[in-house]
Amino acid sequence: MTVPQLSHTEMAARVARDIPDGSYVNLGIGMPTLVGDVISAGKEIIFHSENGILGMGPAPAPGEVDWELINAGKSPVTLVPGGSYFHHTDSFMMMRGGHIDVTVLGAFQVSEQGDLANWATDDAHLPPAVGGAMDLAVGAKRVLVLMMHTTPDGRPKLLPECTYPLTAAQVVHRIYTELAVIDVGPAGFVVRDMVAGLSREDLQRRTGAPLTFADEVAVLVPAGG
Amino acid sequence: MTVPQLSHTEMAARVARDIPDGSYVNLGIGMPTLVGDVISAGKEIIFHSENGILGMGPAPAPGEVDWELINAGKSPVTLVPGGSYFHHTDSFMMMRGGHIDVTVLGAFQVSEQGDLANWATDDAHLPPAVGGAMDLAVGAKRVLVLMMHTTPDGRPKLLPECTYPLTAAQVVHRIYTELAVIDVGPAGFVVRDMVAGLSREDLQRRTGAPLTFADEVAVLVPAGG
Amino acid sequence: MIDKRVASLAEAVQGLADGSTVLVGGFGAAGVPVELVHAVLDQGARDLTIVTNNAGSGETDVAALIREGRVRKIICSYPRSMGSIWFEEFYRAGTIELELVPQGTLSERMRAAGAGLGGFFTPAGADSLLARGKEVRMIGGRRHVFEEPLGGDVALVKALRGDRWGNLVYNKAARNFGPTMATAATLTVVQVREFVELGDLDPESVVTPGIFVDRVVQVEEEA
Amino acid sequence: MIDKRVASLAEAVQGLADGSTVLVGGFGAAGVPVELVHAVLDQGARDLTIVTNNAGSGETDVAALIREGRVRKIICSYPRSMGSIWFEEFYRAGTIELELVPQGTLSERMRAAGAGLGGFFTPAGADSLLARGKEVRMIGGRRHVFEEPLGGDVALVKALRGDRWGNLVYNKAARNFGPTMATAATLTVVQVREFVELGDLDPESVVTPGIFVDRVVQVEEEA
Repeated sequence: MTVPQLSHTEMAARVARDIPDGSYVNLGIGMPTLVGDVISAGKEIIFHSENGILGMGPAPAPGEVDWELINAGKSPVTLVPGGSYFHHTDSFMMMRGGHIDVTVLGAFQVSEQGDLANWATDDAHLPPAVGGAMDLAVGAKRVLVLMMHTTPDGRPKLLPECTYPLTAAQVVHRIYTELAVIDVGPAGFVVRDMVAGLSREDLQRRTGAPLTFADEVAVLVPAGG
Repeated sequence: MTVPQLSHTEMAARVARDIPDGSYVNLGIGMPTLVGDVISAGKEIIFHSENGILGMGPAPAPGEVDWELINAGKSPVTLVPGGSYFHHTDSFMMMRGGHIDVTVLGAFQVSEQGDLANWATDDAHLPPAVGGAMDLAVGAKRVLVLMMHTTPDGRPKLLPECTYPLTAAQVVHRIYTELAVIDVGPAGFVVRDMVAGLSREDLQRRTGAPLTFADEVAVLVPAGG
Repeated sequence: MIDKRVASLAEAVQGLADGSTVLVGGFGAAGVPVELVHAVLDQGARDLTIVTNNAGSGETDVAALIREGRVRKIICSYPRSMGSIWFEEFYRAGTIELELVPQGTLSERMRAAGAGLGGFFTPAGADSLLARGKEVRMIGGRRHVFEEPLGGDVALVKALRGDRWGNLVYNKAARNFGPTMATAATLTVVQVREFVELGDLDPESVVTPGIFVDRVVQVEEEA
Repeated sequence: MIDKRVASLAEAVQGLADGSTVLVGGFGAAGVPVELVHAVLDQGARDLTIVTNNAGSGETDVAALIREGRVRKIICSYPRSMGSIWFEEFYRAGTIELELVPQGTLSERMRAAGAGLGGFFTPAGADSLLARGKEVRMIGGRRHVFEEPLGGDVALVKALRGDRWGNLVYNKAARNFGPTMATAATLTVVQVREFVELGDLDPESVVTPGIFVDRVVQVEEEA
């Protein structure tokens, strides 16, 4: 069954709407990077990159690439006026020390307590790798997760407990998927937005833990729908 | 009885002789500051100041004082070419982290184990004050003490145990006084230099712990003698 | 749009609550945000804990706060500066509390707060009276004392130049505690000699990135 | 007279002993001291422990050291870089040991070594498998894990410009781990693109003061 769903860009735009003007923001590798491209023109957002950049700008024009100015995903970026460079230890002071207002991270699983699993699966074939996720997850003032609602083979990623190794416990504030926007609160998962044409039962079926619904659930309308 | 003795400048010059070319040196407040003035012209020594200066130069000419360029004793200084400024936390990384080759400190007392007491006496009238002495004492590669051999009223400052509160235990390598140069080793105080005209018994009488003497004790000749 | 510049010293210290912990930059006279401290004097907050290297001098800055009975406790490494009178007077009278901290530990404890760390072991002071009542542990054959992070409600910092994002550069040895204190407080307030346009500061040479700064006020000084 | 400049890459890595711990700067390809790592390859030291963020890529730098069987253990946060082959191959064969450390903890542990601290408590990773076997403590209502200092026998760092005292400035995001690694090793070796005269670097903008540097070698690069 095909369900209505947001595109990756629409998902990123929905995240971007929740980022207040003037925020210091760190975007994780992968889909979260898209959020940087869809910030509304009226907002001044300062992007942080773990490798020592504050005021990171968009990708450079072809031919103007400097491989000593890259983001956490190792892609070339630029610096905006007012930006600055610093070393890794100072950069992680910002991340772990509560100075980043918002981080947007990908995830394998999120539990209804806000536990985050986004660094290791149970695949023993790959060597483990962690990067900066653990520092960001414990340190950012607000941790937003941007991910697909289920795994490619349809298993739920929102769960009563994470089965994959934890990145950090009780840190996620809000989850954005192609189907819904879900808060993580004392009472577990609370749906705030849902994609048009999806029933509450459909959404629950794709979710591994019980959902409650906000008094007014906003409707997300995909461009295609 | 008047005993032959070195002047403060001669004491400082004796310390300076022991500082190798190319050393990074931190001079404590008071008499140790004199060492900076008597380094031989052939040596390039880099002076560190706890308040964030490396490559500290001599006092400025009158009229060229910048009160935002001062040393640990709050006196105006200058910066030599190749010098740099940094913040306090980085400055104390240098001190505590073993990056300073030599520190020259004043002291109230030194024990034969190399314990240093240089921050508090038993005078309860004054509020206590510690500054950067504890970080320097534990962190510098070589801790030299420059002080008078006894208190103004003749009590010994070189002791079996310090009676004043410790700055740090087992840190002092060598002591320079107006009467002698004394190493602190596994066997306690070992006299390396003595001022001309002073007998070993005279020196021992002014010292609170047993002295041993190096195979060849060098003679210190005061300008006045 | 981000604009951390405020128009007056009064606005810069607005909202400072009684009982706050205030980090005050400076070493000797260099880097002391004198005008900001005097603005706190005017603002009226009481029962303050002041974290600073020295305890002020003469009748200005932290000494004036002490004189006016506004300081409950001082956390510092060296309260007896040249020309310091008021700290000594209140200390002898038993009306001010003193927590003495080795200078490197003072700076490192503030850094730990700014860096989100839960504390650290240092050899500095581990053999001394200042380790009394604290956890001491042998590490690598040497005594270390456990020191806790030390954050502030407010940091008052003096810098040379700043822009509307709060990026800062300092002047010479007036830098001292400023960059660390800026990271360690909930509200970081900075007085600068000069406002500059965004982009005027070299990105390689910014000392305090604006992320650590909340308010910037210009206080001109004679050169 | 102090002159830390050396004339060749071979001289820069001279004396590196078998079994050494080597800190290697860089994040992705930015700031990796490729020529110094290749000089270690030529120099011949074996049984190395390499501390670095990634595990090299393709056939160059740390990947080449691994390929040649010279690396006993790697301490890093993210060994699986794009284009990394050799680490994976040796890891699957069980012929290289991996100590995985969260990136901020990796950097902070090296800083602790450089700063003469005995270790610290961090919340990063405290809820994770990476805290297994380590001391965990509740601080301020939150789990923290105790992390030990991580120093090196040698640090290999890449900078932009350096002078004969070893003062350094870096280029953009190639700064990354360099300044911290420089503080954390017994012998710090730096490759710079350009030697400059003493006094040419602005004292307000020196990133690594020369006190942390032992040898500097010039490796020119195309712009």
